[in-house]
Amino acid sequence: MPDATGLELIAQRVSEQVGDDAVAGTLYYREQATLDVAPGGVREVLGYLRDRDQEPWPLLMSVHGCDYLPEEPRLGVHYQLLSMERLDRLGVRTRVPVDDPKLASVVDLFPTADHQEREIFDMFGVVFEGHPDLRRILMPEDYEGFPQRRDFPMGGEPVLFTFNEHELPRWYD
Amino acid sequence: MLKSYVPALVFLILGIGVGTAFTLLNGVLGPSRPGPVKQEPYECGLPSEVRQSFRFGISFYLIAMLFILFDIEVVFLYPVALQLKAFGVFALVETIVFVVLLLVAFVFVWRRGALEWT
Amino acid sequence: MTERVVHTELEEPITGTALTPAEEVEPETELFTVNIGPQHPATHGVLRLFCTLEGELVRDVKPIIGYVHTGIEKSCEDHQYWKAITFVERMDYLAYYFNALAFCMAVERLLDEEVPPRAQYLRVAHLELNRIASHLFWLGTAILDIGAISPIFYALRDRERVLDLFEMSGGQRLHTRYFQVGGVIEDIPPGWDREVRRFSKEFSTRIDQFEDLLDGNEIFLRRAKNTGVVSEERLLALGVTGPLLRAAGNPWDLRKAMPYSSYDHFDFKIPVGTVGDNYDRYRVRLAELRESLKIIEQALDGMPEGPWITPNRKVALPPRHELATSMEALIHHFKLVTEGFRVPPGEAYAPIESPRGELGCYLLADGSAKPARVHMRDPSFVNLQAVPDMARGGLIADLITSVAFLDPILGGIDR
Amino acid sequence: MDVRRERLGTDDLRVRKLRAQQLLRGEIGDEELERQVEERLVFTTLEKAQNWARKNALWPLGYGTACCAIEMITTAAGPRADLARFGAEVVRASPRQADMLILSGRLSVKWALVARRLYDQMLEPKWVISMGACASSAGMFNNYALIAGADKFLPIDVYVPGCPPRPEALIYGVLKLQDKIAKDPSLGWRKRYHAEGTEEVAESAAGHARRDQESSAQNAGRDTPRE
Repeated sequence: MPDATGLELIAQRVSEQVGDDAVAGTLYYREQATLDVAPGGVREVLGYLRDRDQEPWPLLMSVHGCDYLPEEPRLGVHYQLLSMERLDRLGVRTRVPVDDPKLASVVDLFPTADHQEREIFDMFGVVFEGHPDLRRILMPEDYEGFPQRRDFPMGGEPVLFTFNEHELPRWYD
Repeated sequence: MLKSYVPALVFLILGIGVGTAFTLLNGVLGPSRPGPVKQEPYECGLPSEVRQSFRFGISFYLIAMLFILFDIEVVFLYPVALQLKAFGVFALVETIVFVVLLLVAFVFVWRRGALEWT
Repeated sequence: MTERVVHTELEEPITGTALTPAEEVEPETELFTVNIGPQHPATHGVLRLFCTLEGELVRDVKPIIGYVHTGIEKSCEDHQYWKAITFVERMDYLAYYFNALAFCMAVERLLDEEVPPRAQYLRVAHLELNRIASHLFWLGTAILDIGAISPIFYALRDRERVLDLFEMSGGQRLHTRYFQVGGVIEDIPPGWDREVRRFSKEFSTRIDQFEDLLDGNEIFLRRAKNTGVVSEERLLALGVTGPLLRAAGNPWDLRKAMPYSSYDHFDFKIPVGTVGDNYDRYRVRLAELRESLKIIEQALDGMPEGPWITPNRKVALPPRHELATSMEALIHHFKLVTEGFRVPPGEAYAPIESPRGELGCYLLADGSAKPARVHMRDPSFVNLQAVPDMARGGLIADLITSVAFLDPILGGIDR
Repeated sequence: MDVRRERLGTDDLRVRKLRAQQLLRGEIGDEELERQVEERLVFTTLEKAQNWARKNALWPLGYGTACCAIEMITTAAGPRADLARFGAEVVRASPRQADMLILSGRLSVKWALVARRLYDQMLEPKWVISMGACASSAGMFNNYALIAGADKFLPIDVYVPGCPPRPEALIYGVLKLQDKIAKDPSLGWRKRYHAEGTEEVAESAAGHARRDQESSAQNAGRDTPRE
């Protein structure tokens, strides 16, 4: 894991090379380094980290989507980078507002992001521009709504017990 | 003279009888509930867009023809193999000629590459 | 005509899969699209392969998934931390110990909780047994797809013995819920290690039997050798990990590269293939069975004494007998059972090496007793993207073999 | 319907051997003779013979969505609990050749149409076992993605509880199904409590009234008269 100072150095190099507004902050928590990046600059930062940085991160292991409901901007996308030579992992995080959840797709840089970006689009509604085939991957094609947002209702049925048997329609009907 | 054919006749009747019995019995005993979906072709649980007017590749047809050719050859060998002692050496030579002839055909087909698939 | 069914998806072909119409591409035979669909004996679950075929040759494959999506990650957000373990275990239903470990490690990292050495050794022993059971089930079903029916009987016979060991320690065959945040739920019963030693002594000869059964079989060799070959760079670009990557020659195994749960105390080798075809994947998995046996035996020999769960009462339930005597234990017990422990806000990503590749649990905690977001990086979900590369240009039979040797678990893919 | 409980007259072996000798020598009287003959001969009707044949040759469909499928495969092909002893080990891949559908695994929203289509394309007579908590109800995944219970769109004959049920539990479910196929009188309670398989709801508007009249008319077996 790049330790706190290593993370700062990375952040400084990225802001020099890619542009000052790209890096929105760094977070070093429980020996895990996360680089906060502005949504517009995700593609450039990942491209820089992969190719032009002195300590390259050639592999994108996973892309996670999440929803920080009370805080704004709500939808978060995490890119977990891995370097096998240095046995190191780096997290790149961006925050996207709900009203225009736009992000640049990184499928041409890292082909592994294809299905994972489709899953984040399917579950959170983050639109990845430039994705070759952005469709729903897990839910049915014509499903409305993005189920794993925190304001989406849990769904399912009220569980039937003896005390609430009467409010529910006659289940043996 | 006719008596010697009785076993073959019984065999024939029994064969046809059992065959038709199984096909008809199914219709009689099984409950039949025709439904619209039941008539559609089964494609792994999805509505299938299989068009009847589909042109198959030529290699399918070739493989089928070759199979029939060499299968019939084996069918002819079978009775000879059973009664080889009774027929004597003559039948042996005759079958060897028969097999060699078909072997020539097999080598020709093999060299022409009809057996390769791509 | 009954009113239109909501799901229009199934009537017309799925948008985006409209391939070049047959007229434009003028191959010598018409392109034929067929669904090797959700209900199919060779897709190891409900995977749908939308294939474009030219006669017997596969021109393009598009895996379509989601048929067993159970919203496990959404359900986890509705339950307390240690109740979410039950949900997480049902994602990859052949490697349930690994799911539980990934989730527990993420929670322990956020809690900064230290797992006692005995619990780590117990976890390693159960993980490796689960790896053996998962590889055995793969061996049985993969060779069944190639056409040999007897290996599944032998594989399931040995797998039953492993499930007996799980039942002895965890109480149930599958989804034993044996891992707890901070350690394991219960210590192993006294006769457990003797049973495991008996199993491992017997099983090492069984692996040789599997090899004799398959390596001498010409049909299997012809079907498995140099089919479904994908180069190592392409695999790395696709994010493929696990036996598929090791079969292509890259010895990347998280147990050795980034050791967790005291894997660095054991010495074992990482089997690596050369060509990267289906035969290498089979060889790598079979060699991994032997390595797992070695790890289990070392884990049993070096099993330290001590607590099997963290003594910190804020996280772990106090033992039953203490409830009768001490008041604090009663308070801790009551607080844990009703509300569960609170995790300080933060994010954690805990990757481990599951039988199919890197299984990482991303956990977002918002300070309450329920996780704010649980997302699993499932190895099969990422490895599935390599299927089009494996199958393009080959025969259908090779596509079926490649999917079988990829070992996809649809519960993990669809989560 | 009064339930008479009496032994089936199975004396022990020596008594029956003695009776058989007397029967052959013609030494026993007509009433005793009557009982002996009745016990020896198996009177059956075509329907009983048909049900006996069907129940001992249940061919399950090779269907499996989730963890219950692993237990089903261990039951069908495993060494210890083996469906082969009950004639149900021939797992057919296509619904055209299967007459038992073991719903092993979750029924997600996207999968329900496919499951219903598989059930429709199976040939008559067909039976459905709902294996595991996820198929019988949504189990613990009571959320947006699952359909809570297969009996919302499929008539189910036997529910097997468990998550996943043990192989022995699945076999007990298959045995219960076999009893149901043979219209075993011990299953009469199902008719008394209207607990037969959840029948197809008739399309007609007066569903409620029609269903009651329809359910009392049909017998305990599967031949529910659907239009």
